[in-house]
Amino acid sequence: MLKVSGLNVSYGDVQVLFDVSLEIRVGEFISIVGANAAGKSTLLRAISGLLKKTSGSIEFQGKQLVGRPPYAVVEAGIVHIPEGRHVFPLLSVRENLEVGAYTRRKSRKDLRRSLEELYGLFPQLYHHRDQLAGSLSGGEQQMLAIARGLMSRPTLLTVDEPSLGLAPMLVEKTFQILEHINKENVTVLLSEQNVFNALSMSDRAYVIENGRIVLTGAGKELLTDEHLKKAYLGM
Amino acid sequence: MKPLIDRPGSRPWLKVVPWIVVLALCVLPLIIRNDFYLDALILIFLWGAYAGAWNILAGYAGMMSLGHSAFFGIGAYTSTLLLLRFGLSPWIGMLAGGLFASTIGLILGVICFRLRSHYFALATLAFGEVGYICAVNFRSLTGGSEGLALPIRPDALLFSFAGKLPYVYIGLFLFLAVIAISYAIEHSRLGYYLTAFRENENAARALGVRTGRVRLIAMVLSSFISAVMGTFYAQYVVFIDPSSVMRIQISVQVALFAIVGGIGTTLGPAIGAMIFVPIAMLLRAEMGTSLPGLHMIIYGVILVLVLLYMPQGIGPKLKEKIPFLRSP
Amino acid sequence: QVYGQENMWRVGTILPLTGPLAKNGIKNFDGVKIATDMVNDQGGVLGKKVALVSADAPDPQAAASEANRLITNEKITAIIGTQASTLSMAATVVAEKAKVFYLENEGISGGITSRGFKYTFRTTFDSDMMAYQMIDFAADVIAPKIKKDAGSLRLAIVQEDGGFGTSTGKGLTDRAKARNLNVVATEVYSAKTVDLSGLVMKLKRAKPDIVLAAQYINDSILFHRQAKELKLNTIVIGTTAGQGNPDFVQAFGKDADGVMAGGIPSEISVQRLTAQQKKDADEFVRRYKASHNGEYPNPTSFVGFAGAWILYKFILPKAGSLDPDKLREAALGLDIPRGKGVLNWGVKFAKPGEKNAGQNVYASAGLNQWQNGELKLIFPKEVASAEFKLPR
Amino acid sequence: MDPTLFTQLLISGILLGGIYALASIGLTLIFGVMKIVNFAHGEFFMVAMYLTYWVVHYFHIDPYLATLILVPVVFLIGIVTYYLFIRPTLSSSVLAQIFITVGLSTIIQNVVLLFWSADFRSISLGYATDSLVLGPFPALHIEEAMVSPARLIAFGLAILLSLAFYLFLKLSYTGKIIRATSQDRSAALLMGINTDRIYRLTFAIGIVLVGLAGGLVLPVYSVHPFVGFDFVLIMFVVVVLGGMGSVVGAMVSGLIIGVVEVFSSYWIGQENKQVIYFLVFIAILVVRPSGLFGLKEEEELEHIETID
Amino acid sequence: MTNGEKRPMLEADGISKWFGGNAVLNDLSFAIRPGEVVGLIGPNGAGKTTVFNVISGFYRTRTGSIKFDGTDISRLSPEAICRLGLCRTFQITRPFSNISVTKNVMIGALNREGSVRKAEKKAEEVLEFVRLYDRRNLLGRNLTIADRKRLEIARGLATSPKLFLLDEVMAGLNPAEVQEMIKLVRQIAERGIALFVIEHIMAVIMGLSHRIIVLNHGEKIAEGEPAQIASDKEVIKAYLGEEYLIAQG
Ligand SMILES: Nc1ncnc2c1ncn2[C@@H]1O[C@H](COP(=O)(O)OP(=O)(O)OP(=O)(O)O)[C@@H](O)[C@H]1O
Ligand SMILES: Nc1ncnc2c1ncn2[C@@H]1O[C@H](COP(=O)(O)OP(=O)(O)OP(=O)(O)O)[C@@H](O)[C@H]1O
Ligand SMILES: [Mg+2]
Ligand SMILES: [Mg+2]
Repeated sequence: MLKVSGLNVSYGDVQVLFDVSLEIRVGEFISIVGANAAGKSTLLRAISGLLKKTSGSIEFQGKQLVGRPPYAVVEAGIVHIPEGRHVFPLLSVRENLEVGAYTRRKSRKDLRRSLEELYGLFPQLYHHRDQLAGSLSGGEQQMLAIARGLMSRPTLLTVDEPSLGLAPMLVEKTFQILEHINKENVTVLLSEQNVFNALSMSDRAYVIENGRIVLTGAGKELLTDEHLKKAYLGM
Repeated sequence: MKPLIDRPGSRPWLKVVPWIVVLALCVLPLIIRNDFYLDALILIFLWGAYAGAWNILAGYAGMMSLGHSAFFGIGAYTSTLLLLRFGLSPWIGMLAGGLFASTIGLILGVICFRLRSHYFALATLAFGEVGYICAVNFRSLTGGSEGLALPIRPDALLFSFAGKLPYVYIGLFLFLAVIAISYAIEHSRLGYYLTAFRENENAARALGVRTGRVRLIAMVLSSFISAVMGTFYAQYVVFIDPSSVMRIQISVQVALFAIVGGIGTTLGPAIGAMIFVPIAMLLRAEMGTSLPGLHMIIYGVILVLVLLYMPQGIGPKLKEKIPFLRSP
Repeated sequence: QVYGQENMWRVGTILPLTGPLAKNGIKNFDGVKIATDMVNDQGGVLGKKVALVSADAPDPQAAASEANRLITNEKITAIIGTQASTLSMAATVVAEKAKVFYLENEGISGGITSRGFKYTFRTTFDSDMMAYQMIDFAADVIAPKIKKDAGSLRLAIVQEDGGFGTSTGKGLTDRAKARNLNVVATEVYSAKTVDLSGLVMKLKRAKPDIVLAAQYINDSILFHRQAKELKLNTIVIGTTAGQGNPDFVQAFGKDADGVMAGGIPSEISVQRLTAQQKKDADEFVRRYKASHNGEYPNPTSFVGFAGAWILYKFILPKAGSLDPDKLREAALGLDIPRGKGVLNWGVKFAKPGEKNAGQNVYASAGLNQWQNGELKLIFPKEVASAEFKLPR
Repeated sequence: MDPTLFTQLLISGILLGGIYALASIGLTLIFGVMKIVNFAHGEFFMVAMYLTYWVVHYFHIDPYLATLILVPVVFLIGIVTYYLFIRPTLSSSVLAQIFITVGLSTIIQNVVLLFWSADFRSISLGYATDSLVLGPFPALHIEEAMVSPARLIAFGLAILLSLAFYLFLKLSYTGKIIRATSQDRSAALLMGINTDRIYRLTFAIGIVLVGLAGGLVLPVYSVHPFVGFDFVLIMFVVVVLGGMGSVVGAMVSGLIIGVVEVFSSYWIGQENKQVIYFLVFIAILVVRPSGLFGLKEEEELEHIETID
Repeated sequence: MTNGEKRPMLEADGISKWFGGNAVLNDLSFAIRPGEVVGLIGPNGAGKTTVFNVISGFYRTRTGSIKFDGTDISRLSPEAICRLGLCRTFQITRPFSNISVTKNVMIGALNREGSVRKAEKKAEEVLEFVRLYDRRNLLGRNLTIADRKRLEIARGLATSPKLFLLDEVMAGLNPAEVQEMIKLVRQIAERGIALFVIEHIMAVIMGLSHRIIVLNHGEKIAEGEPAQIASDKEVIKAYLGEEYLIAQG
């Protein structure tokens, strides 16, 4: 479904990603792991069209995405949930969700149905629906960010460090939700520092180091990989 | 893209370069000997130093004032009134004006302690207007819009000279002094603290920086120097009125020179004045009357282009483009 | 910018051609230009044509700077300027220091000639002359018409707070006091204001018979509009800087009728002029109309013309050179009786040491009134082209 | 105070405030959504006055009609300005942005000076400038009160526009999108919103609003190349006082400034009235930087961002 | 200072903080003794960061008192508190973006050092200690999350604190990086600096702390040694979740 090949990305004069290639099939749950600054976020941002200096090829359902603006990428069906939540602080929870459905704004009825579905998935959000998003707790904001991303019914969801700064209970919850979404036929591409959790959930994973993909394999297999154990699991 | 790396350089021979430039600046007026070009030099020094003063507050402390004409005007009016009313030498009046302006600056700083960014800019803009209106309305003191004419009796003790040369050198001295002060600030505790305040106030406070005090010091210094330049202006042009020393356009212009030159850098304001004062003068002289407004249009276009293509200013751009200039 | 070639009389002009003062600066410059063209078409001065070297001075600092440039780079020794008093104050200092002949043709602040400068001359009247005449007219001509004696006349003074309004307002107040007239309100405001309703209401309460207004165009239009909105009905004597401007009648059409404007005589009254002078005056009007869509000359163009004309026709021929000292001597030696110069004026400059040295003591302001959409000169009697009509 | 006088001053103040509010709505929109301090705003006001003037002058149509006809033209001007000057600066520093608009204002002023001269132009419009006289109302001890139709029209439109805009931003989907974009541009991008289009739209609407204001005040004011400057400071005062981005705030604070101005010019003197409202302005900034009608929550939430 | 060993260096007594109508901290009391490492945990929004903000002077407490080394600091400004030797890091890192890492740290160091030169030397020492020395010339904004966290620590250390408040300095690091950070924190503690640590990673907080305080809805729901806390019913319900219990076996 998604085919990245020979991707190079730079910030200014500094190249961050080197010749990255990966492939994702429909319905998969894929993780990207790697040290800090390895380029995980950069990869996700490049896919979502946020970065300018990008070369190589990103093909999604046969369409070339490199060089297209972010909104075109969203329209193609890829939604990115950025690191740090980025909810609209002065819009209510409900309004946040409505804005999330931007690409499908034409149909009111559709919008209402998605809204109800997501409220079902995230009862807390329903509870806080008229509260300003900026006043939600960190965990709730993370829920909202994910829910908002789902409003446009993406075929591929890319998520950047959703567990960052969440209390243990919420971390669990977040992973459960991602798993659930994946079961509902949304392909998930996840970047996580919580390597153990991420790998144990994933169908496959890519390991990225200094901007290059160095390892790939099934999630559970990688958990037992010696190099990985040393470098990322601290074991 | 700003340079990724901020490296303290080490090319000792570069240290002589500034001194050569200073020497050249000292000799230059003796070679020029043309009043028009000397006038241009004086205005460059005047605006360069004044922009440097603005930069101490806006560049280092990040508090963009759009009311700096008030301090300039206070300097001009204080020394002039002391001279006209009490025969006090403007040399002393200059200090008095500086002190008065810094007191006002201090008060303004205390009042506006909460304001940042746009809000500070707009509050100071209003403050500048209040200054202008006061100068217009306190007619019995300031002569209102009719302005004040200074006597022209050449007398060094009274800061009054027949030729332009003395003004050039006084201007040069002030110009270099402001650069030196900026340099000193930048490399002192104060400079570090100002930078910290500008970059992130709360982080600075958490590290023990007394941001309130640091900000006020910048305010006081900046307004003092601005007032000194006001006195210099008054003594040079020997006529002041609210529209020539208190106008909003003056605040805007001084900020502009600093910004196009490179805000927050030692030499930026000086570079801005060195480039834009002559451009403005030349444009006015060359096409001032061919078609009314044409020279201002061209000036505006140059300004916009510079800001579009070098938003960080000409100075930093030069530094980036010419490796030789990097790391003095 | 130079109009002309080598071997010409090179005369400088400093006027605000951009910025907020541009309106009158440009109009003044038009007058100077026409005077120059005319004199050149008549064969120049002493056989040599005149070249104008002009400079734009939107603010005092620019005025000083440009004076500097003209003197140093363009080697100019005679300058005509400056339209606004504050610009003049800054530019004349430079000229004086450089010992360059400076002819002020419109700035009316008393300060220009009270500094004892040796090289600064003013062809036009000063603010006091204008203000005195406005007051005198109110007391001597209008009062009887509205069946009041001068003592019971209720006057109000309205002045903008720029140099123009301030100096004129001072003159108005002084004269009223000297004549023991009753000033019921004095209101000062900024010409940049966009609302004068408070001021109008205050005037309305003060119930003046006559309002004397020292205003510019924009604010005079605003003032009259709001006076009309709030139904303040009173006689207004403004000035040619404001109410006397063609833009004023543009704004009000027939409603302008009856409004008066002191200052520059709006017409060249021809009765007393010689045949040649009449011809020149007509020629000026003709040329102005030709280049301005048939408009009658703006008052400020008149003084621009007059200043240049005095230099070309009286001072320069006598001096025979552009040497400032010669020009100065020639100027000081002039004594052209009232009505025989231009604009009904004579020319005689106050000598050094006298009060207002350099002031043309034979210059005089006039009073004009809008009548049927035209600005008619109604005072002084000797030069008037129309009778004063009491506004409805 | 004498009720007649009081009523008249109040009416004058409110009508003046209507003009201020009308002129400021566009500025507050641009300010609020794009965080751009547009120093050239007064110049767009001026250009709109000129355009209306010329249309009236050459085609002899009613200025109000002319103003409406001009909306697409002004919209286009907004779009072109956006592409030439605003879009390239979106990621620049606040300073560069401000001074580009300063440069823009210099350019516009002088281009207008060059082409249309420094003459002061005005139209006379009998029906709109002959005041309506209300009263007397003996019961209230009011003898009479004058209302200028031209100002009344401007005032009415100010109220209408600000209400309509408030509702548009609050309730419509596009309004939500605009607000979302103003709060977090990159998040908006990730929602599939073409933020460039939103900015373009916002800027052009802002210019149209100030354009409408310019056209509507033509019967009251004369136009010249520097008229924008007379208004722009007041616009800033109104916008900041009302809370950046709040159209209703602009409306209310416009009225406050208008009334304060008229009363203070009556009592304290015309020459000092500006001092009064600038001081009021500084005081309010100091006490409540988010403005009178900036959301209180907004202030607090901003706080969260600055201190964890 | 045998006596001082036992006397708390920080004593918060009945502090509370309200936003609008909501109490975020409610009558909270605790103490920290010299040389101690105390953990602060609780669900998101429990008020942990608010505690730091109150102690470090960014917020004023409504009631109660906060004593540091015997002085009441509840009315002091953050800068004054820092000068007394109580420093904090920020959960959302705040590097001075446009200046070098060294200069970032120098600003902290200038607090104690007499001259810019000395401050630079101290900054370099500290940078070496936190293992950022090889990035010293990078601009603040070009650091990665992990390095920013180190920078936060380095700047704080440069002010020579006696008590150091660390707000989630390990969030966003992968397990290996977390291990390194733990090592660094231990080293800091070994220098005799008391630490007050907020962290969501249980393994970390359990391993580091001598004592843990648990916050929920602005109130202290538990306090004690790590083992005690891990098995506290209420803590599990409010914070850890049942899964944690299962995972622990
Ligand atoms: N906006 C930017 N400008 C310049 N460099 C950047 C920018 N964002 C990231 N980088 C650099 O790109 C490299 C990769 O960063 P990236 O954020 O992709 O890493 P990551 O793997 O997501 O790390 P983390 O786990 O910290 O999120 C780093 O060296 C970082 O410093
Ligand atoms: N400035 C503020 N204005 C209003 N509410 C605030 C403010 N600061 C914090 N709060 C609220 O106070 C509560 C506690 O916030 P705090 O940041 O202390 O939580 P925390 O325990 O640090 O959470 P986390 O683990 O997510 O960092 C939250 O509900 C938060 O929304
Ligand atoms: Mg990342
Ligand atoms: Mg926290």
